[in-house]
Amino acid sequence: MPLLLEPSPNEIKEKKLYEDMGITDEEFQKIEDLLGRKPNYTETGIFSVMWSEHCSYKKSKPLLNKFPTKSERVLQGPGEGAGIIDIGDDLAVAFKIESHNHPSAIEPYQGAATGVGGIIRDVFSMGARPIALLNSLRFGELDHPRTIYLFEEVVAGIAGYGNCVGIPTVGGEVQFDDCYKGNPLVNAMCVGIIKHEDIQVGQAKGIGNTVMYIGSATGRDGIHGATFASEELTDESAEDRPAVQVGDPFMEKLLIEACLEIVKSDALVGIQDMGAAGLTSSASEMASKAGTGIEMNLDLIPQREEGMTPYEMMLSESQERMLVVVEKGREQDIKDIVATYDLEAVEVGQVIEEKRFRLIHKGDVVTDVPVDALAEDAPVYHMPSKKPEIVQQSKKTLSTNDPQTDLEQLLQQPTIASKEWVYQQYDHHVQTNTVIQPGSDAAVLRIRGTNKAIAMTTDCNSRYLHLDPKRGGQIAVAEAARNLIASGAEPVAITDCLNFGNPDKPDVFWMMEQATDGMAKACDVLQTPVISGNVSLYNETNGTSVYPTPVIGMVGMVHDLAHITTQYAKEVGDAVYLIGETTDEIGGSEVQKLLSGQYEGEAPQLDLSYEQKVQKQLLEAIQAGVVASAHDVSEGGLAVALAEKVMTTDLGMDVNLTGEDWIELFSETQSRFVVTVKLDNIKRFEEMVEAKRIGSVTHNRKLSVYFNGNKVIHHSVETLTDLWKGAIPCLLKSKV
Amino acid sequence: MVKVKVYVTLKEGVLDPQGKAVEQALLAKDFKGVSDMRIGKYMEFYMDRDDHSDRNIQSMCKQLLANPVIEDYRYETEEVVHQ
Amino acid sequence: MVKVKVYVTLKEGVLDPQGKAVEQALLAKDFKGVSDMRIGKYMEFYMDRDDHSDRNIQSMCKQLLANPVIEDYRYETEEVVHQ
Amino acid sequence: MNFAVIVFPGSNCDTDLFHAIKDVLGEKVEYVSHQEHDLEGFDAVLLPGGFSYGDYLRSGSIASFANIMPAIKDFAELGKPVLGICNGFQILLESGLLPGAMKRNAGLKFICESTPLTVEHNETMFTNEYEMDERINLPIAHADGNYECDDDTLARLEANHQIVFKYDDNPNGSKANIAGIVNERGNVLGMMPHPERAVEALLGNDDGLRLFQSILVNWREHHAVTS
Ligand SMILES: Nc1ncnc2c1ncn2[C@@H]1O[C@H](COP(=O)(O)OP(=O)(O)O)[C@@H](O)[C@H]1O
Ligand SMILES: [Mg+2]
Repeated sequence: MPLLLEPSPNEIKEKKLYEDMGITDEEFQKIEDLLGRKPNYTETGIFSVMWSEHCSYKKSKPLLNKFPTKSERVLQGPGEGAGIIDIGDDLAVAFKIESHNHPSAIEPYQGAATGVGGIIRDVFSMGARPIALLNSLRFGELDHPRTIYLFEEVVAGIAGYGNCVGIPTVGGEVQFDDCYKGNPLVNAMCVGIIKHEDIQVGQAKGIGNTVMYIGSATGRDGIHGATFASEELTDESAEDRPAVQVGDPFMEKLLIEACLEIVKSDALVGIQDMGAAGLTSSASEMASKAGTGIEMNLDLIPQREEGMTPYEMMLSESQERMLVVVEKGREQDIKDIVATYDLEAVEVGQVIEEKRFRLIHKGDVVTDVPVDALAEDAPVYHMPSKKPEIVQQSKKTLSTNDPQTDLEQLLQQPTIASKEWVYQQYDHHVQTNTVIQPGSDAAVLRIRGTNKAIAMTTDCNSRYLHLDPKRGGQIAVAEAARNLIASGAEPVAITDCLNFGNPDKPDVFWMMEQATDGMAKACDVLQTPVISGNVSLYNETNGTSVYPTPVIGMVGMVHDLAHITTQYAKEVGDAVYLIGETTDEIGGSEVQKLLSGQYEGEAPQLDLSYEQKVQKQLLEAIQAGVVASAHDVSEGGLAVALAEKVMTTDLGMDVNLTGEDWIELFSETQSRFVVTVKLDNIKRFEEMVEAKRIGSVTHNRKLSVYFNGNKVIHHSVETLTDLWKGAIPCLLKSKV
Repeated sequence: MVKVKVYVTLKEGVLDPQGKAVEQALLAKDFKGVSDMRIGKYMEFYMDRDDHSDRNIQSMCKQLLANPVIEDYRYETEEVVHQ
Repeated sequence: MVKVKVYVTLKEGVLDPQGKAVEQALLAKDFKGVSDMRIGKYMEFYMDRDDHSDRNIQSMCKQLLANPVIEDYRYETEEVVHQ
Repeated sequence: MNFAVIVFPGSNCDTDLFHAIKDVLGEKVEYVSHQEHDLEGFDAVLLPGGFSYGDYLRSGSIASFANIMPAIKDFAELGKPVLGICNGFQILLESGLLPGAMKRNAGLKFICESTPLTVEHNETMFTNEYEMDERINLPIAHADGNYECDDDTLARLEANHQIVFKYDDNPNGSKANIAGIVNERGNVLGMMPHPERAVEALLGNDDGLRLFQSILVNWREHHAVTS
């Protein structure tokens, strides 16, 4: 009877055992006050997970409140499994991003795989069919065997899970910087489609209704902390007890199909996935939102291992589990539906009137706490913030007289190099909606039965945030929007994943404040409200935090399939235009890193109203059909953007520029695009868009750039393509 | 020559979706009474007499053949006269 | 209870891409003298005493656990007192 | 013409096939669960791609046990068209409807890309709309597409013209560059590339459409339907 070995309420308090679960003295006092008694072991565990940052957002909430969350299109803002936007035709799109950084650092394959599994459940628990996955990844430099292992396994894990469940992985980004060496970032985003009438919310309404459990049995997966308890379990060495969750994508696929059928049944009242803090959070949140209570009999919970304690069951993070609330008397309807998918739905409890969260185990009440204490009454902190004293680095003036070689080298930087090695491992065609597959600025998926499409992207250049978190936050949003615009889409809304260090450090919290300020401002101006998101803090190794990395996942509407545009040059003779002025902005740029090995100086400027203006002009021109191809200028500057327009095509490009060659080519000035325009459309294009004509598309498969008549860059497109495509496989092969 | 046989199994308590699915398939096919199926890896290879040592094999297992975070391993060796 | 252990290996003559890759990775990591790496499967499960018979296990192996076109199998059984 | 798309637990290209037949080819199509026992009324049977039973153990192995499989065997014996794509091909191999077996890709990784193929044989009921030796592109998306068979089997496949599609630059290590084979009678085709993903110009490729049209043309010839 392991229960007997659990510490008593008195011991928990006196020995401060709660501290090991991450509960502070004040928080413990607050729990005692809310309960009017000392919590027992299971209850303490339940509070510890519900009041963790992960579930309660206790330290980030004040920052999240700054984000705009509404627009005419927003049907569901933050707070549910996923946010939802209206796309017309009685259809809507649900999406959300989530991190799985720490699990991936320990066990990269399963960590990444279960991250994908979790975000998919968030989306289909809204009733939406998942139609696309994206991801955003950060690793250390590929010069270390462990980093290479992490990178390869994370990609394999994402592929292994997403491919198996049959959801195409259509986009993402990967960047490499030393700050992520010990703490990689693995953020996964899922997009789903839903008819308005099928939208579900996770609520436990209707006193007497039945709570049912569907999916994998509960094991001791992912139970963390609370080491002392394990010490007292004598049967086996506790360290050997696995904490790592293993994903079962096959089970997930069955769950997707079963749940999407259940949501069409009027027997269903509410549905929620068991994510972090599994049974605890799903059950208590469903009750809290409905203003009801829940009582569950833990003996009925499907269990994979013998002798599990209530504590273990309630804190287990076993994957592929769903909790549903079903109208009393209609349980069989649900059982019948799931049985056709070889699944079982098990009755485990009911909705009660008293707003309490009550758990029974072997005849004893092992938990009895007010539901609101777990969710609504969770503490909220306003953390101290302080601007870090940045040692003002003198901005070294870099320059080179060999832009030709610089371009070659830039294309081989893993952050810029082709990510084909990554996305070739992802099934990006399944479901046959992918109009633009990975490789261009944004992925585009057609919406069946309409003449529309949606575009999606993930973006964040954390080097700019490292230099200036506020401006960097703005740029992250603006860049995501640029990628959609260049693909012919109107940006509509975002989801975000705030990856930061330890918020208890005032300088880290200051960066969080600044970054979210910047993001909020950009979202306002660009009219892309935040409809869902996730916060991942404590991303640090040995006290050093990763760069502030608020990843933006943005979705846009393509109003007519004819608007879909890619970045690739299309036809010989087309004119090449540059939108936006280039200025000397080397701070945080790839070329700076290439030449000096670090990032320093000032992040690029961003004028949001100018940004909005150029985006609007370009989108209107694309919609008017006068743009043949469009690509935003980002990492590596104009030179890299030009190369990206011709690599993998049979074309070349002649470009004439003026000014200082090195700056013009490699500066990372914001709000710029390179577009190509058919000669017939030049006049209309120039009327619609402020842009400078800089060259033309050629058939000679050469990229040639002239400054005042001097040829500064002259490369065979084939060579460039080989360098760019070969860089990552080559780094991986070297295995150091 | 030494023939090395390595057995890699999932740690106890780690979910084995594969084992579960195969067990269910067997039960569905009327192979009765099957339970607790766990699927692991079995590897065989040869080593030169001079290069092989327990330390060596163990470090191969830890570094490459098994994933110590979720898997256990054991091995056997056997002297052979290999072609 | 009977504990059954099944070993599935690729037939001789069938190229084993996984074995080759792991062997190369070992060599690249300076584990010298490794050769002829072959990777197969190792399965463990329990059967009720009454349901288990050699015929039964062989037919499980032939029908599902191994693919006779490219794989061989062998198995061992062992009486156990299971929990 | 009436097509059946078999749905196994874990199939995930079933809806893509359904869409290709119904919306693009414009013929009748129904999903048939793996739990069913008969295929009465169907003129062609399609086994979709995906990960039946998670591809656990071996790709297609557990599905080859399914209740519907005897009915598929009977259907094939009647000489009617059976097409297995990707995981469907793997299931046909595992169930013995086609010779050989699949191993892990030579590079060990899942590969998703468009790949050039040559139509080796255009007198089958699946390829009559292609030219002999025509080069086409079709998407592949698999981790276990490395076709393996013994030399006798290969000699037989070649002698009987059973190799229908070959890869131009073998992406997965398949023996003899094999991408798709038919049975001796020519009415069961298994192929790793996905023709159903290449039926619409909007998605960048419609080289796969003629495969389905071939089935239809063949059926019409034998049923003298005037449309
Ligand atoms: N992890 C990934 N998963 C899927 N696709 C990716 C991934 N990383 C990059 N890609 C794809 O590669 C292309 C280039 O990515 P990136 O350089 O980040 O583009 P951009 O600078 O336009 O945002 C995009 O189409 C992107 O979707
Ligand atoms: Mg871009």
